[in-house]
Amino acid sequence: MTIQQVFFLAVAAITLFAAVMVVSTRRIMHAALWLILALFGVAVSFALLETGFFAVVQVVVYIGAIAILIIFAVMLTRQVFLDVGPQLNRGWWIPAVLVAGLYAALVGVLSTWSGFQTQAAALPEAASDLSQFGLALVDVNAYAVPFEVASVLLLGALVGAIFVASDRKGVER
Amino acid sequence: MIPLSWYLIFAAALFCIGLFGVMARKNAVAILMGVELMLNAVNINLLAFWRYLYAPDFAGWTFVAIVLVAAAAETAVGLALIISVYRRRSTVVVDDLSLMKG
Amino acid sequence: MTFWNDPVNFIGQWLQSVLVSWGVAPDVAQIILLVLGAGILGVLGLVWVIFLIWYERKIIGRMQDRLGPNRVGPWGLFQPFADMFKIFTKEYITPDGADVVPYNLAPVLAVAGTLMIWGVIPFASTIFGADISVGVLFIIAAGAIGELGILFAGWGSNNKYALLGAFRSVAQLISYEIPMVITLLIPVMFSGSLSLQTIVQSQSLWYVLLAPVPALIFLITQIAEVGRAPFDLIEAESEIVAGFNIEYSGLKFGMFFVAEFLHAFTAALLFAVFFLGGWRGPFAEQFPLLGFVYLWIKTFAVYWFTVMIRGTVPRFRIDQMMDINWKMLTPLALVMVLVTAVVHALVRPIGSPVVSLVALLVANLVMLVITLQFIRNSARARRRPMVAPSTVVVARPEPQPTQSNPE
Amino acid sequence: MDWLYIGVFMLVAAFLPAAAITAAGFLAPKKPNKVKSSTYECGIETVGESWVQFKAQYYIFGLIFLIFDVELVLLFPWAVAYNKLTLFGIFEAVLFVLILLAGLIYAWRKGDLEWI
Repeated sequence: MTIQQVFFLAVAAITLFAAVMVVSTRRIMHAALWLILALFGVAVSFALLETGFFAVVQVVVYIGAIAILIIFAVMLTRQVFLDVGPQLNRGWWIPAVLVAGLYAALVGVLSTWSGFQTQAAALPEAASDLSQFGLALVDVNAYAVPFEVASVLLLGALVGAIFVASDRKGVER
Repeated sequence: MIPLSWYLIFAAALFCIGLFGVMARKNAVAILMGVELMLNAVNINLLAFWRYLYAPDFAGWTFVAIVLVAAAAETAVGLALIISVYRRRSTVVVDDLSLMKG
Repeated sequence: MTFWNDPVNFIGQWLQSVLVSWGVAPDVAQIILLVLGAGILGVLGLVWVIFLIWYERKIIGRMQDRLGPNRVGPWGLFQPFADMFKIFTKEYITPDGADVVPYNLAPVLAVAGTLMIWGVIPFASTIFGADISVGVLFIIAAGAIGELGILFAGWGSNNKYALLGAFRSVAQLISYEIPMVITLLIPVMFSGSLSLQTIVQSQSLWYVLLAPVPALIFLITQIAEVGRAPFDLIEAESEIVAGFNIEYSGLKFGMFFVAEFLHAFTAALLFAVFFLGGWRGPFAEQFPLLGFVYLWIKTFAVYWFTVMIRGTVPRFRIDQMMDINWKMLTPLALVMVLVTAVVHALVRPIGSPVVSLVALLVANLVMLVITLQFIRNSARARRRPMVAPSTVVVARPEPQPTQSNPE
Repeated sequence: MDWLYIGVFMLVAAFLPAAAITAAGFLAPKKPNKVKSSTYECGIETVGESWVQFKAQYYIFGLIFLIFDVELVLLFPWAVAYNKLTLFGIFEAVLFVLILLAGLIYAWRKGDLEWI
């Protein structure tokens, strides 16, 4: 085992443990804290994939914005704050079994795939060149449409979310 | 070096944990957290496939960027809905929110 | 390569040869040096804060017609050391019901979020931590870590004031992060890279000349990100007693202050790197140490300016602060990016740097005039309703003559 | 190698303050008592739980921030490629930013940018 492999295993273990804590811990605020750790682990695994851009973007968007927004929402919905009582549905073992089965099926199907054990080739120089990505994003023959659609989607999300969240005439508590 | 399989198994595990959270949690905010985990697992898969099979082509990156955009939109609208519902009904426990039960 | 040309790499190579001669594998020796370099840079960054505290107290003291620290050591230079030893022996008081892990993690994250930035700053042409290809985004990510520290502090303290302060701080920080990130697009556009070293190297003309208005916006947002006066609502003592760090004591409290001073200096450093040409100057390429001196001079000029602002401008109200950001800085920054992109692209085919400089300067000036006109108009519109009610006669109680004067 | 340095430096940046805090913990006295470790609230007994509810205003600012953040992340690759772009590519980004501005103006008109 190389150092890189050991490092990957450690990161994966921490991330998965944090993810398990996210779905199982009782206090919702602690779930948010564990979520941040899990997201950070994913960012590190992006860096291991030699996509530094997305490793940093993961921290900026997920930890810097989405996690903070989730924490805000947790604090805005106070009544579940101290989180007495079980946080899982009564029949929680049914999804657990289903998910375990799904996982086994996924890994089983994947392991029959011929490309399963592919080793990484050296990354071509062009692949880490952000300006190529930028050119592709505005190239009509490449990804110009997704680029513009993304902005429209975000505009829709912004308008919709503001409309929903700020109903001043709604029931104020 | 790390083979592709490790990333796929890791991502699959993360996806399944997220899915469990979505199915088993009572709290709507916690369900959204599960969705975030699932989206992250998808991103790991996309980037791993890109890295190992399609490296110089930027289709994988565009996919990841779009997933990020979708995640942002989903979180914003989802949490706004949760907050709005909480204001009216004072609960975020999903079981209590069935409109049909009245 | 002689010592004076490139001292850091000279020492590094010398150490590596020593380690290899001791029988350490070259790879391992390199990693040892890497850890050593990171450790030294981190320690220097934190020790530098001690000097910054003295410097700032001295300036603020002079501005308030005082002497500032002047007893301990020459010019009071050892005063921060005395303060440091004192704070090291203070008791930690953890409030009842605190959420221990976030509570203790918060000061660490606050400092780490600022110190991390030092890892990517090019101090000279050969003196830098790491020159990663996404340095600009890394700086934004480090800011996100700092915000997390504040949120943890507010949450972990089990205190209403702390939580309220944390919410306010985070609302302020994330708001001002938007124009900051937008203006960062402009150096990236000109230099065609996210790496800070490349941004510095491509500034044969300082970007502050090509984009004065975005530079100004960046400076304002940096002051706000640090949470200094006039944007110090983060710790508005008169409103929310001290903000998010109210329940901290001893060095945990001190760490928030270390983070603030370090961040103030780092903000000046970033401004110098992005808009004032970083380490560039005459002979800086040949003698990296000279480049380091240039960078430090530029940084201190900016830092002195921010301290001046801190000492002279009164605090904003929170609604004013939000208005400044969302109704002025953000739209202006977005429009500036558009104007700069279009103007620069239009004059680029001419191929003369003088023409693009003049065109961009004119564009900036026009935008500045338009913005000022907008502000004037909206201020006038806002003033009008304030005048009207004053014509209404309000019955005021007569001031009572005081019986006895306590003095 | 650069990323290794970044990783190490992040660990160092977290370790140094933690070490300082721990070291000061050994030097400092430890005499907690009931009054000292009670929540500081201007001398008045704490009323109710401290984790109070907040108004939705904070959430709306976080929301606008999130949307802008994601859009800007998409703009950074464009900015890197700026010097190689044709005028058409630049106008595409102009359209992108204008759509972004439309969202901001909507929030402004709706009065959600006012601090209340």
